[in-house]
Amino acid sequence: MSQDDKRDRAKVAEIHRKLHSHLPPDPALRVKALESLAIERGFVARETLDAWVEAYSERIGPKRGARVVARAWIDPAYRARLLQNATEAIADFGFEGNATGHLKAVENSADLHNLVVCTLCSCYPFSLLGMSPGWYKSAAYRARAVREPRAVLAEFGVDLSAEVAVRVWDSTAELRYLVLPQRPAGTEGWDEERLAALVTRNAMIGTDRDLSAGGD
Amino acid sequence: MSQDDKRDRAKVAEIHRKLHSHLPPDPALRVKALESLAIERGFVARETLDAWVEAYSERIGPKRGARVVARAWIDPAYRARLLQNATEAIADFGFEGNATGHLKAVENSADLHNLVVCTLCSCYPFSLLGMSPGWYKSAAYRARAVREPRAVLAEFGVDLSAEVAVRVWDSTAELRYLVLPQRPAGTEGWDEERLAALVTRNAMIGTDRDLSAGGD
Amino acid sequence: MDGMHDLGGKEGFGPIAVTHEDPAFQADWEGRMYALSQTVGSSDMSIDWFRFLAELLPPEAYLSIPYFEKWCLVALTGFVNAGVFTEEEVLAGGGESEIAASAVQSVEAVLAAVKAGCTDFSRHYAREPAFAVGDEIVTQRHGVPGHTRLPSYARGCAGRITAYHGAHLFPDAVWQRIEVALPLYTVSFEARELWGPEAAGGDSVMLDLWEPYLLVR
Amino acid sequence: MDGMHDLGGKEGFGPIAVTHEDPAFQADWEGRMYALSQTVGSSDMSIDWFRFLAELLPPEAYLSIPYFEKWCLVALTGFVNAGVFTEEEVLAGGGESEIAASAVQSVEAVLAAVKAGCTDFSRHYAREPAFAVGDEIVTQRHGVPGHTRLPSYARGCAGRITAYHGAHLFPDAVWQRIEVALPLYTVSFEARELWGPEAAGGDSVMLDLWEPYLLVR
Repeated sequence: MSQDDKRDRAKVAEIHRKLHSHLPPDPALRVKALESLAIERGFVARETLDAWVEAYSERIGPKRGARVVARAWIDPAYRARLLQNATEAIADFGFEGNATGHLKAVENSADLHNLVVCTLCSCYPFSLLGMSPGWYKSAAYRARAVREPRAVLAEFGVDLSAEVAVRVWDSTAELRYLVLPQRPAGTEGWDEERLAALVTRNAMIGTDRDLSAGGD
Repeated sequence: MSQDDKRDRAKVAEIHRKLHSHLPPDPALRVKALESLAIERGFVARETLDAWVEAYSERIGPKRGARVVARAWIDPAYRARLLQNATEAIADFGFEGNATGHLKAVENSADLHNLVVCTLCSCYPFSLLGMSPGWYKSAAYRARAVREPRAVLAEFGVDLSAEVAVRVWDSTAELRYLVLPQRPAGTEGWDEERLAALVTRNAMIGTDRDLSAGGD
Repeated sequence: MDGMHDLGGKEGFGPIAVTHEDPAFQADWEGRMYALSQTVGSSDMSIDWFRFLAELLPPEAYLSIPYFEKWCLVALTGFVNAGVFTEEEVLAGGGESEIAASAVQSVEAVLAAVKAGCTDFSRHYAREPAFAVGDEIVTQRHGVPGHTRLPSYARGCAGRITAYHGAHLFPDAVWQRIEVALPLYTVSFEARELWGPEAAGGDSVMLDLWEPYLLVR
Repeated sequence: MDGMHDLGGKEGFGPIAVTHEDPAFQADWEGRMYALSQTVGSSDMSIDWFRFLAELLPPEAYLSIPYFEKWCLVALTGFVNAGVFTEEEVLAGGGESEIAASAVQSVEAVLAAVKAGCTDFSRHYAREPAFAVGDEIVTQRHGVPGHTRLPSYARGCAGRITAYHGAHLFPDAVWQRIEVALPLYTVSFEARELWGPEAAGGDSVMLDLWEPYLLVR
């Protein structure tokens, strides 16, 4: 390991301990300190931060992924392209971006269920699905999804029979995963927009499975 | 694993979570709740608790272990018995008891240093050494002693040369370990009491090594 | 169980808060708790169930609360689980009225009780142990769901048996109230076998391991 | 590094706080922090150094503080370590005076920046990869002291290569500012190989692993 002092583990750990024990415990105040310093130094304008918050609150989110899934359901050629190179396929919509430079789509079937986690941090395809949910970032999900995926799925209301195999994708490199759920029955002839409304965020992570056409 | 409901992991974890989140955070108040309930039910008298605190504060402690070590330094037959069966040997002093039913003495030499830890809880030979120090029970000691014993020893001021091998005893079963340190130079002819005064608690755990006859 | 208690070899912890001499207890409540642990038990409790109860604490609590506070939660949860106290009684913090007075122990009586607490965990074993001193073994690769005493850092590792201690009560069974005794050995592991080439050659870790944790190498 | 971040397979965590729809940010400060992370960097920072900084948080903090608070501490410590801010400046909480105004991005400009953030981590690789799809491999048994991306639960385990992705930047080197790209594979592990007989037969875990993590089986 490098002995470069700028990459000294012990020194970094000591700064962490000092800041964590001396900063006010409220995370809002901690972030405020960072924001104040960054603005003071001219690293960023406050309005730019506002714009980023607005972009991820209003414009980028799971509705993007849902449109991709709906198109794959409707258009076999698009589905094939998505499964072949998802980064290129989502560029049709302009959805490529942060953390989707190496996107893979993995398809559920009657006897296979896919589930996505990142056990080492909380990697997530931001530009396609928006901000990740709290549970995705929780220690409980990260710890349990790889070891007892069926128990985790049951907590999400997904009860899998023993005939359905579970494939857990622990996305710890720079590849990111989009689960392509099965198209629900009773949606023959629906258009992309109507289908997209059925696709839940959790289905694209794999913690939801049987999407419903509704009306029951 | 047993399905016995009194041994249900999930149920126990839930009680833990409920009590931990609803009890007052101050540990003194938590212990007070237990003490009050125990006394109310007649499980124990308050004066008995006082007597236990007094026994471990005034009568049982590392001075016991120090006497054992001093005798082993003086009396080769005792040293042999201690290394053969330490539980029997400490019974000469009446020091056998809690957590010393299977005591082993392990001896340092010029080229070997012994260090004791319990990585899974914090097992310790109570009746011989008294209450364990805070650091012995810390996550840092438990995590690091087995992996980087030399770095841990250095923090205790013990700098070992590469010629001295370190043997770490991770006492996770019911065997407990007493480190028998080397007798310091310059103590020829000293009696047991005078030698015992040189033996530190940490030397009997292995976080101290070179005992000193003092005077320098 | 691969719980937070299994700390051996985990990295990222800071320096050790070194002390050389300490009072027996850092605070009054610590002394009270230790005294309670030695005097107030239920027939339901074994050392292994006590330890497993500690392992089942919420991981973030296990890592952040003081040692004797863990003992307190273990005792309270153990009593609630055994039906001795209710959750409501515990959360109410106990009543004011001292009802039953039990016999008072003197300090001398306590010293005698400490001595009498010299417990023998060995049991007669009718069969032959599977291994002998000097045997080369390898440890089991996988954990087990319940209480067990093979630390995860020593799983799937090659070692050598250096001592045999007869049969001792087997924690993996005892926590479930099954009294089984199995051969217990001391096993020596080279530090580099456990930690890789960063460890110092010649250093070793010794573990006391029960027969089911070991396989022929 | 065998740090607290390496959570896969650890037991004792409670039920998952299931949600189905959520606002992008649970609190204003989360949004501010995410926005800062995307706009305020130092030349010193890489994704791997960022992750390693998070891994170096005190373990009890890693386990107990919210996700974006970790990002905040990582940013602050990273800047202090790089000499951009001093500890004193950080602890003083920043001044009041807004000195330098930088250019303001509109929401449309942000959307363009998000798109431009589509980073390619692959690099040309002049050599042949050591493994091919279908190869049976076994992972390294030991961890390494620095930042690395082989989770501990998958160490010393047998798997099969299911995909090859060309050479990707190697995190074990990049955190040290050494830009090396090495072959990256997807490896399939049977759940029972990772967890033992308690796991469901037929289930599997897929991991994207760099060549140095793998050995011929």
